[in-house]
Amino acid sequence: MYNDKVLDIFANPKNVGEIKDADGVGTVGNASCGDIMQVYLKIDREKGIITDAKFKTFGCAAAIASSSVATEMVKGKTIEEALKIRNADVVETLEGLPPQKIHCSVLAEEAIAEAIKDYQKKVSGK
Amino acid sequence: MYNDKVLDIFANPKNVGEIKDADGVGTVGNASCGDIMQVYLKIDREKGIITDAKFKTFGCAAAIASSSVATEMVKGKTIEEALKIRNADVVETLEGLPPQKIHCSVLAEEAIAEAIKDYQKKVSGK
Amino acid sequence: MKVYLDNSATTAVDKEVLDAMLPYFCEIYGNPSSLHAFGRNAQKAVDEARAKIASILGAKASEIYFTSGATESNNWALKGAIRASKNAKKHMITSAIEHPAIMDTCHELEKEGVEVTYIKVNHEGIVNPEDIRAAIREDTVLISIMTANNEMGAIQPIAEIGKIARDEGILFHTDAVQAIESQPINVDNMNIDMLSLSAHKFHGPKGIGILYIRSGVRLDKLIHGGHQERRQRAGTTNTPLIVGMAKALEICARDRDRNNRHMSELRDYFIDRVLNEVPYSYLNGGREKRLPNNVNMSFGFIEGESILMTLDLKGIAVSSGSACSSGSLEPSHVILALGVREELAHSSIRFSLGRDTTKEEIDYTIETLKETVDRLRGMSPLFNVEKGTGSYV
Amino acid sequence: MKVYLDNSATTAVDKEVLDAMLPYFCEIYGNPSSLHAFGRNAQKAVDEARAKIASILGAKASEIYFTSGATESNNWALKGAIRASKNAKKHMITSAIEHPAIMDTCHELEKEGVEVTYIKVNHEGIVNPEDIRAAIREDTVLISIMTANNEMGAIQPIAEIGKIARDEGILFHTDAVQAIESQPINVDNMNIDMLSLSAHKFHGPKGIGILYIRSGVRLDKLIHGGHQERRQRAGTTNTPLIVGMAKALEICARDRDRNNRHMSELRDYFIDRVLNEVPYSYLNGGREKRLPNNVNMSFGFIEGESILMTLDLKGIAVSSGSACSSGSLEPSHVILALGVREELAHSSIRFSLGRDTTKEEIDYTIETLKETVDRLRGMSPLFNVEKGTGSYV
Ligand SMILES: Cc1ncc(COP(=O)(O)O)c(C=O)c1O
Ligand SMILES: Cc1ncc(COP(=O)(O)O)c(C=O)c1O
Repeated sequence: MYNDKVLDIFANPKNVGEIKDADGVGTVGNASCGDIMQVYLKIDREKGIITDAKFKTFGCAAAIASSSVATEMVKGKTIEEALKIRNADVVETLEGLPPQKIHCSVLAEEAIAEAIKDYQKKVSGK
Repeated sequence: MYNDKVLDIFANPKNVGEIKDADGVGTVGNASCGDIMQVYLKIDREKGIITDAKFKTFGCAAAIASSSVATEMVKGKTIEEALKIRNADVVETLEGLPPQKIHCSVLAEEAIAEAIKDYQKKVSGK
Repeated sequence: MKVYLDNSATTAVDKEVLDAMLPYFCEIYGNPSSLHAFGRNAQKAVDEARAKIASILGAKASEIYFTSGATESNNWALKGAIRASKNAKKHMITSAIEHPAIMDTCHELEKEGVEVTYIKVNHEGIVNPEDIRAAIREDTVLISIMTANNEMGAIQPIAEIGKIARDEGILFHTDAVQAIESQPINVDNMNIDMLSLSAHKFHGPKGIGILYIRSGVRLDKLIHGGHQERRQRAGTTNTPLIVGMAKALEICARDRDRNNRHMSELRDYFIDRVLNEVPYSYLNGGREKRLPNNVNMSFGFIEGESILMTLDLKGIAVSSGSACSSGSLEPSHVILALGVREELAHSSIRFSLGRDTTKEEIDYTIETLKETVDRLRGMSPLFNVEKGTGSYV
Repeated sequence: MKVYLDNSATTAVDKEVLDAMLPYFCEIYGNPSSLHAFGRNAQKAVDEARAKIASILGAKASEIYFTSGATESNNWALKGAIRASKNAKKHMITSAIEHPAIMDTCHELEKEGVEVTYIKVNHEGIVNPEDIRAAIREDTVLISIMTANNEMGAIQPIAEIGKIARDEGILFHTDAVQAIESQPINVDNMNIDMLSLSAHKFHGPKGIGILYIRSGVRLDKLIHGGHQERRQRAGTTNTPLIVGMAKALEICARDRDRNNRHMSELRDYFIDRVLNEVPYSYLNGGREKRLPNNVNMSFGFIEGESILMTLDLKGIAVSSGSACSSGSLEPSHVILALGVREELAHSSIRFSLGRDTTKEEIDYTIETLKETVDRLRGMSPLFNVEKGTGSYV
């Protein structure tokens, strides 16, 4: 079902963990559906650049691989650039996902967006 | 489908042929149904005993084997005894026939009966 | 001498095919639906097999569905297409010479209220495409015509029929079981929407077949359950047999031309000699548009099964269109459909050659056949041995 | 190390079984329906296989029908019995934990207007026969309850259910696919009217199964065509696979006691160690009335498919009841039916042992499982590694 790239990233995911003093945290999904994705972002407020990203994920191999890819993608990007990342980009980096797993890449897109929203809320003083 | 006994008798049938001056001839079945059985009997009029029997058959292996067995059975029998031969006796001697082939043994019983009827008609003057 | 001339009934598995299958019984035995490596390795073999089969038929891999054989494929195609149709009244068209897997399925559909038109064939066993065009009605859902007949080898004008079906927007299914070994098939060029195959008819294993379903065609399922075969046919995926079938099809496509030349030469030699040397012998079906491996002849005044059984005593395996062989009352509906009279239909024998059949085997068969015919005519009440003539009373 | 703990998905073909099949691919390849010696030799093998299978199940040979596998058998049993019934309204009873081959077929029958009652199970996964008795109605045609469950191995009180069905004059079918390897079955003693098996679940080949049909029980056909299987199931008879299935069943019956002792010992050792050594681990299903080869456990705060895939990285093959493994949205209906909460159903893993599984393999699996659980909890937003505790928010 999974291609070798997905299996490989699942076996060696990057950016696993939390950022204690994260500037933005986004959590999507829920346990009863079998997927929770939590993304932590460290953002340079001056430049609006994402300097670090980590994740914690409860979910399948595709969810974990998508989390790894998405957090890897956003690093070094501006917020605007990061918001332009689509799930299709995640799928492309993974060299494809089985149809029923596409939703995992969507979760990754959403988790990033949620984390940025969280950051923006904080910045705008809430 | 056929047991070895049937195959063996089909391979080496007894009493194949005609009796030119037969005392009784019986023909049953028809070509469009795939079976014709013709039985020739030679009968000792004094003793009412069947002294010879032959057959010609257009039909399947079961029809030919049944013809062989039935003609063999009637030899040396009185007419009364011959009329008591049932298709089940033929099947028994053949050590069984497939269900859809039972009708071949019935044809043999009928051919014998027809040949005897033919004889009796002749004897009764007609 | 053992001579197997019943290749239309089934064929021996090719050694190469067996070798291809072997690793998948005891080594790469995982369930292809499983996510782990044991499963993935099996799935890979299945994917490759599917792709190979698809490319040989000019189809997409996603259009190939594995079944337990052509009987199931035919059932699925017909019942699936008819039951999926939303028509209030449903009509389908088939031929008078289809295999029981089509015929019996049609009879079942008739019980469910479907109307079925059975197109007649000419004396060579060929369907006229214009007859099909003429039979099309408002409510016609499906046309199913076999690519070539299993009893007398008549090759049907499938491409023309496919064209008519496409023009009229009607689904077209073909049972290509007997054709595939010798006839190249391209589902696109021939406008085929569904196509049935059984591996054991082309030196693959028994118990595996395919139904090709053109993408976009919706069929009701025949077998419900798990999510195999894109959720259309449930049941654990049969890795070894699928691999074997793909290998068999590959070999058959690869060697087709050579095998066809070889078999048609033997076939023609066989027919010519028998017609010449055996009195009251008749070829059933035409000589043109005939499968290269099919010889079907009737022998007057003797019955087919007893010919078959006598040849069998000499090691020769053939089949017969006699009622006596099938356990039914009527002789072969296919031979009758040619206009052959019942008596001669009862006397028909099919010799189906294989790619490994030799001239020596054919010569032995002809000699044995002549003895056999003589032996049985000697027993027949319809034949006068002295005069050498016969008559049906 | 390679450890195959997915024997409930499929098993490796036994070497003895493969050897038994081999002659029937390339040598004794005739079609068993053919009258000639090539056919008769094949038919003889099929007859012997049928008789052997029948005697192991306490059935008559004429009650054994060969199919392409249990999925087809289940479809045939349910659709065949329901469609053959003359009742104006039709009702059937099954359990909430059946295999998709039953479940999906029931859903199809519901579309056709049949009412289906799905009997719940207790937290150990067992159907209460009294619940079945209570569900019986005037128009109940059929009861179908699996002999043992494929996911968590619960063994059902089949003999009691059979008795109830017999007393009420209702047909009783059981899917014995998972049970047959370890549970001796006698169709008479257990009042079974129909029973489904798939050979590949007991070290036989894929693509062959049986439906036992008690003589006198009338089913509509599922697959129409030729006259094979006493005219009830069309399609060329699959000699090699039938021979293989009979051999596999013979071996399984012969070695059953020894294998059961071996597997249940390993199973208990496995469960005990994991419950002790892995925090937040839970056994799904009861410990009594459990197949000797089944271990099904949930591991809190991590998802099943990722456990499966991590074990796979270490060469261990298992399956999971997570939605993520099946491509559906809901986790296993079987694990949910035990009353397990959805989060934990998503975390369930089935380890299905085989008769050749070793203690060494189990030890390796336990150690690897512990690492795996730690790794995934380290990634889980629901688990606090420092504290070693988790919670579902
Ligand atoms: C033309 C044709 N269609 C269908 C079938 C059925 O194939 P199977 O018995 O492999 O299902 C056969 C062979 O028996 C056949 O010759
Ligand atoms: C309980 C049960 N029933 C039916 C089946 C279906 O068997 P098959 O896929 O061989 O048709 C399976 C296995 O998948 C099973 O575990």
